[in-house]
Amino acid sequence: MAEAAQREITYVGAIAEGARTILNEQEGAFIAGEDVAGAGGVFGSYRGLLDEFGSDRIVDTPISEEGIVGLGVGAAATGLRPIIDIMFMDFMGECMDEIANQMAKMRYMFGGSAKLPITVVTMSGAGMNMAAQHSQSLEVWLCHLPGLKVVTPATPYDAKGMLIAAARDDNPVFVVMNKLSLRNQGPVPEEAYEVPIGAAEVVRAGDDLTFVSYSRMVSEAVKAAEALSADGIEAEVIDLKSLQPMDTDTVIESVQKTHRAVVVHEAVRFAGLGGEIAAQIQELAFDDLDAPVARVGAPFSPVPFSSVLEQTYLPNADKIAAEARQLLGM
Amino acid sequence: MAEAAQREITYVGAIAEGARTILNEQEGAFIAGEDVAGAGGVFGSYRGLLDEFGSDRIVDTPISEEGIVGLGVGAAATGLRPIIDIMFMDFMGECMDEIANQMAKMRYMFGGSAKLPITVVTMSGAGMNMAAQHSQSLEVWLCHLPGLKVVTPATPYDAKGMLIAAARDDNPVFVVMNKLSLRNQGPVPEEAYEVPIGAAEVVRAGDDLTFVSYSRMVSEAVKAAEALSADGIEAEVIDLKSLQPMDTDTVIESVQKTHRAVVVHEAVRFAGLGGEIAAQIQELAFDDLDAPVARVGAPFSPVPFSSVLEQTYLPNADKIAAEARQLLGM
Amino acid sequence: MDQPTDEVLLDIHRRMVRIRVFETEAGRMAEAGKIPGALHLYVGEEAVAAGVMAHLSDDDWITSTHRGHGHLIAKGGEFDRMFAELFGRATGYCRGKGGSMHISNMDLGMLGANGIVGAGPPIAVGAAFSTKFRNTDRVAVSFFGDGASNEGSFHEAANMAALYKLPAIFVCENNGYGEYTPQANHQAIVDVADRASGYGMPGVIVDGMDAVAVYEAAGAAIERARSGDGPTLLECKTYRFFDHVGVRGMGLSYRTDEELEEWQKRDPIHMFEARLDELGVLSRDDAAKIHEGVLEEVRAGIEFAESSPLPDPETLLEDVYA
Amino acid sequence: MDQPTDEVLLDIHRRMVRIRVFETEAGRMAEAGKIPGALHLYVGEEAVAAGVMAHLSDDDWITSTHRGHGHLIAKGGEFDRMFAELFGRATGYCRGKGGSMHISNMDLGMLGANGIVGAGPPIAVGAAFSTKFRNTDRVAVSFFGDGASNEGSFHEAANMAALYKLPAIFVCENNGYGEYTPQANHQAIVDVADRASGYGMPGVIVDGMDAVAVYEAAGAAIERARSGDGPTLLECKTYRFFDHVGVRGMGLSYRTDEELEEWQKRDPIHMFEARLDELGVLSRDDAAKIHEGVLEEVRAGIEFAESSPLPDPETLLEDVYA
Ligand SMILES: Cc1ncc(C[n+]2csc(CCOP(=O)(O)OP(=O)(O)O)c2C)c(N)n1
Ligand SMILES: Cc1ncc(C[n+]2csc(CCOP(=O)(O)OP(=O)(O)O)c2C)c(N)n1
Ligand SMILES: [Mg+2]
Ligand SMILES: [Mg+2]
Repeated sequence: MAEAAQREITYVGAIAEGARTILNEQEGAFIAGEDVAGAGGVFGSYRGLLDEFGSDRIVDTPISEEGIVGLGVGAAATGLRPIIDIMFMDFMGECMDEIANQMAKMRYMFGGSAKLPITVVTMSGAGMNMAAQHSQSLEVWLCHLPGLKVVTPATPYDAKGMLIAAARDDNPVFVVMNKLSLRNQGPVPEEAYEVPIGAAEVVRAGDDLTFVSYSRMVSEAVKAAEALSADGIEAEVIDLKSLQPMDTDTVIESVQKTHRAVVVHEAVRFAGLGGEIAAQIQELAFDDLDAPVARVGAPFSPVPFSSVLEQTYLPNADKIAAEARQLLGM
Repeated sequence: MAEAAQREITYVGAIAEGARTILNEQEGAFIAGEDVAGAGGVFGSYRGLLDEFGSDRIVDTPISEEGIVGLGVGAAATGLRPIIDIMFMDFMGECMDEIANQMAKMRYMFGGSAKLPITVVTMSGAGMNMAAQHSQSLEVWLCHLPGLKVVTPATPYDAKGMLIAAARDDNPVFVVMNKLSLRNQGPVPEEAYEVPIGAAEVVRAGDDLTFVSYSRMVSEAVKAAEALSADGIEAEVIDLKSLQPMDTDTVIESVQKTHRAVVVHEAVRFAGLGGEIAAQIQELAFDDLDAPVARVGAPFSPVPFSSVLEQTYLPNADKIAAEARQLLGM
Repeated sequence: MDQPTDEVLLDIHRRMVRIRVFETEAGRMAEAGKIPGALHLYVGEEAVAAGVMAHLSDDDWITSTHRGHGHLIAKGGEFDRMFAELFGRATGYCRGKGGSMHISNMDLGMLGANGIVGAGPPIAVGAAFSTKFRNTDRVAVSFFGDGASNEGSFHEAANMAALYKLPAIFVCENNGYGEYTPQANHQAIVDVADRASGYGMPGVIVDGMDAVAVYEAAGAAIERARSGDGPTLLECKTYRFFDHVGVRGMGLSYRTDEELEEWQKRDPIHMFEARLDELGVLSRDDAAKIHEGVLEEVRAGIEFAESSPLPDPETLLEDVYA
Repeated sequence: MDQPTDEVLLDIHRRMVRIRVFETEAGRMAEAGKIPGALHLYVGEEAVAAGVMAHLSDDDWITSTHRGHGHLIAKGGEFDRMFAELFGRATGYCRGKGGSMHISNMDLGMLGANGIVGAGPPIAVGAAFSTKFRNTDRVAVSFFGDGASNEGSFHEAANMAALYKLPAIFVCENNGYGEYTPQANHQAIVDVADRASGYGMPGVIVDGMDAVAVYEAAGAAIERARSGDGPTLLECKTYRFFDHVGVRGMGLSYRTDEELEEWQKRDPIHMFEARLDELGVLSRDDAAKIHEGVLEEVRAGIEFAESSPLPDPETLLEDVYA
């Protein structure tokens, strides 16, 4: 694997590879969504798959998000393994009923008799001047819904490995990709592998404070850590990877060592998942904390269009480092 | 007012009175929703209003939640003051796009040129054997959306006063009522009054710890406080009333006095608003805290049907008191 | 489509009676405070479920509505486990977690009652996609109301089913009301079937009080679906004899007693029994015996439910994930 | 409906040319990297916006789509503030917060481009409700695509408009594609207008490349709405000459160059100018002068935008609440 891992591909290419792996492996697997077939996905996530697997398995749909998710729910409950593409996470507004009231709850409402091996792939995040309706990070809506799992790959490696893990899981799993990461390159093995759902990873070791993050903000946290390193501060950076279930143990272990934590996400700070993470940290490591758990997230406004505003809006390495400095009393 | 305040009416009656007040006061106000007119609302919230105001202003709609909310958005943007009824909060799944991407964002996306004086009335909460799709408390979805305000009346007095405040507000305001509170009686003045949006209230004073709650759980927290009082523990109970904007000052002031806090809501604990509240408390009052901020909320499952399960699921005074005792090392 | 055989007629009759007696007794139990929550009864609409389900096997799928007991019974649901579910017992089809609004049985191909109006059609499209994907000749039938036909989810599902030529049948149970709102106050059309052409599928209107008419029209639609010719919208004009929730039939303020009485004259079971008697397929006496036999079964079901254990609180967190 | 007067013809022409030139230059600016984000251009479909908007005043409302510049221009939008918005400047209609997908002007009765496919129709229904509530004779027109006609929101809006007899007009701009998916792959019908009868409203099909045809059909629908007879679904068959996003017209993989060329032969502006020339209303030369004049205006608009200040970062949190 060492050698294969040398190969670098893009995040978007990794999605396609993960999807291909699953389609080869599971005969009940199919992909459905708007423009996933003929166009290969508007981001290119499924390029080439139509030719390879045919239109029975790579299915263009009408612009009918509720219908698409419902199709996934019905197909999964009756034995298939759908991969449903919801182009932009923002469009969940059109299908939250099928997500929240059907997909997430069917198994429970039926007393365990239904199984819903459904994977939903969607794109989150701002930074591309797509404005308020194409830039959101709404993962907290999903994380609050018992019955769903939610993962947020930050790297090409994870994009492939988590998509595979999600599609092999017998539960509904949302794989929330990040659109600004699409062209990022990274090492991705050619073979099939899983990045386990529910396991966080320490992506940078440090003793002075802990950044807890996920999705694209992991790389900003790493950048912030590097900036702080110049000042002699070593931040540990944790990529949660999986938001539901969440690997709290890895976070607590780190905080017990560093005694300080900054939770970082791109989503709006207020009522974002950062609240849950911060609350858990202080619940479980109260006596270890030398300072309150800090949070970095987007301010309380919709995502603006103009670059100058959007960049002001977006969390980034500078803001993370500034928050860390403040926490350290620097 | 002292005398008027003696009059007791039900929570559901208070909703109707608030609505009547607004309809009399604002000529652009109307109520639209499923069965709000002929039936007076399935909970009776609008009983009598059709006769009083006619079918131009009390409007039965088809079962089309997205259409209904869209109607409200369009009517508000063009100068009316709609009161939109979404029968059960769970049905927001059907209209989250018009809520999240239109109502919440239109003003911002338009650079401030649109004004959206729209009020949405909806019912939350479990306890009536309505099972997984008619019992949810999904307020965190709304609180995470810049552009919306969210209030949660716990008493008949607040139901009327907050509905009036919401309908007079020039922004979209969600008035999240609680269905198990509908028959509760309480003092309600006959005249028009506002319960201000954004102000919490200390509903019980105490020095030993603070319960921060909202909606129906306020009364459970008060019951828990009374039980603790027997053991010599005096809990302060705060009714947040308004979740967005949130009156953090009142909370922090209390915690600075009591040094301990338990956040209580009926919503699923994980990724619920309690995380935000707990995170804020420790951010702003870290040095005042003698113990971690605790949280009581529903466990991570859909709401079950059977009473024995539903009662196990629901937070209540006993569970709140138990959490408090644990926090106090009792 | 041939005329139904005697066997089929008796089968349809039995399904209708099973629904009628179950629902009537369930209503009683609710009024006695033994069934908590919201109970939406199917009395008056039996011909629809029975006429459609007579064509289906356990391998065909259906999605249902908040008014779902009738569909489950017609699909083969057993009284004991159904009552147990309504009573919130551990032995219920959903282990007491679903109740009336989510009653379901996957083994019978019944993808659940549904508390969300309009949520079923997209799921049925998924089930139909599934059977087509696997090249079986199974179909998926989605039941939904006149009120539900105004939900966008119905529209999206109908369009997708027609587009993919899926073996789906959309059965609109038009009982003239969505809760307390008459059809004229929720849509400007009289026939929901008029929506079919907008999706590119046939729309068929049938007397939903006439079980044979339903049987024949459903048979044609199902046949069409099985042979790969795509979906049909089948509108059954029917009426509910009870209230939207619970039992009370007369004296409701949103409809007149006269209206109810008119429809009751066309009680689907009475009409069907008169016909069976006339045809010499089933005498009045034998019909009465069937009712009695079913009533006994229903009572046994209630007894089973009442003597069944409540769910163990420990099971609360089970079944959230596979 | 009378034939349009010469004045009206010239007005329609002007609106079309304004759209064409604005969009062409906006496309250039995007290719030059001066307009960030997603730009959905309206070139090819000008006759629809122009033919409809010629009937409307600032007091009538419209809702638009992601492909919204044409609607705003036809409704009276000014180039300078429009370009400023596309460039993300503080002087833009939305202060740089909305961009192409949310461009709007309340004073002109333009309730915004919309990044969410299908979100507009329910909002237009609300605007129509509003004008009816106040007893004005104003109307609300909702533009949406063939792709959008499959969203449930369209269905719900259409049903409500017909139910309440609202002064709403649903204008389907059927350009044969939703993004890269041809109509045949997203619905089983050929004419979106076939959906109208399912709501109880007239469905009218018109050649969306023929501005006069659009003008006349829209006039009838608007007249009907203004006189209280309720909504109409007006389907305009049209084509976009550029790509779904951005400019590139030829060499796209999801459609053939031949198809584009066929449609380009029916360029709505060319056809219209030929007709105006024939009618003696506007000579080729005068038409060319109009193009030149508009181009100058467009250039001035771009200059205005380029020399306008970027938004002050401090304005980020403004406009969230009133
Ligand atoms: C999305 C949604 N909206 C509203 C409701 C409340 N509700 C329950 S049943 C019902 C009426 C349904 O009418 P119809 O579809 O005609 O079915 P019927 O009850 O007549 O069988 C309504 C509005 C719901 N359960 N779900
Ligand atoms: C709810 C939603 N789903 C999907 C998209 C992505 N999207 C943007 S434009 C478009 C195609 C729209 O097609 P149509 O309605 O025919 O309009 P056209 O682009 O042809 O003018 C799609 C799918 C979106 N913006 N919103
Ligand atoms: Mg009905
Ligand atoms: Mg199109």
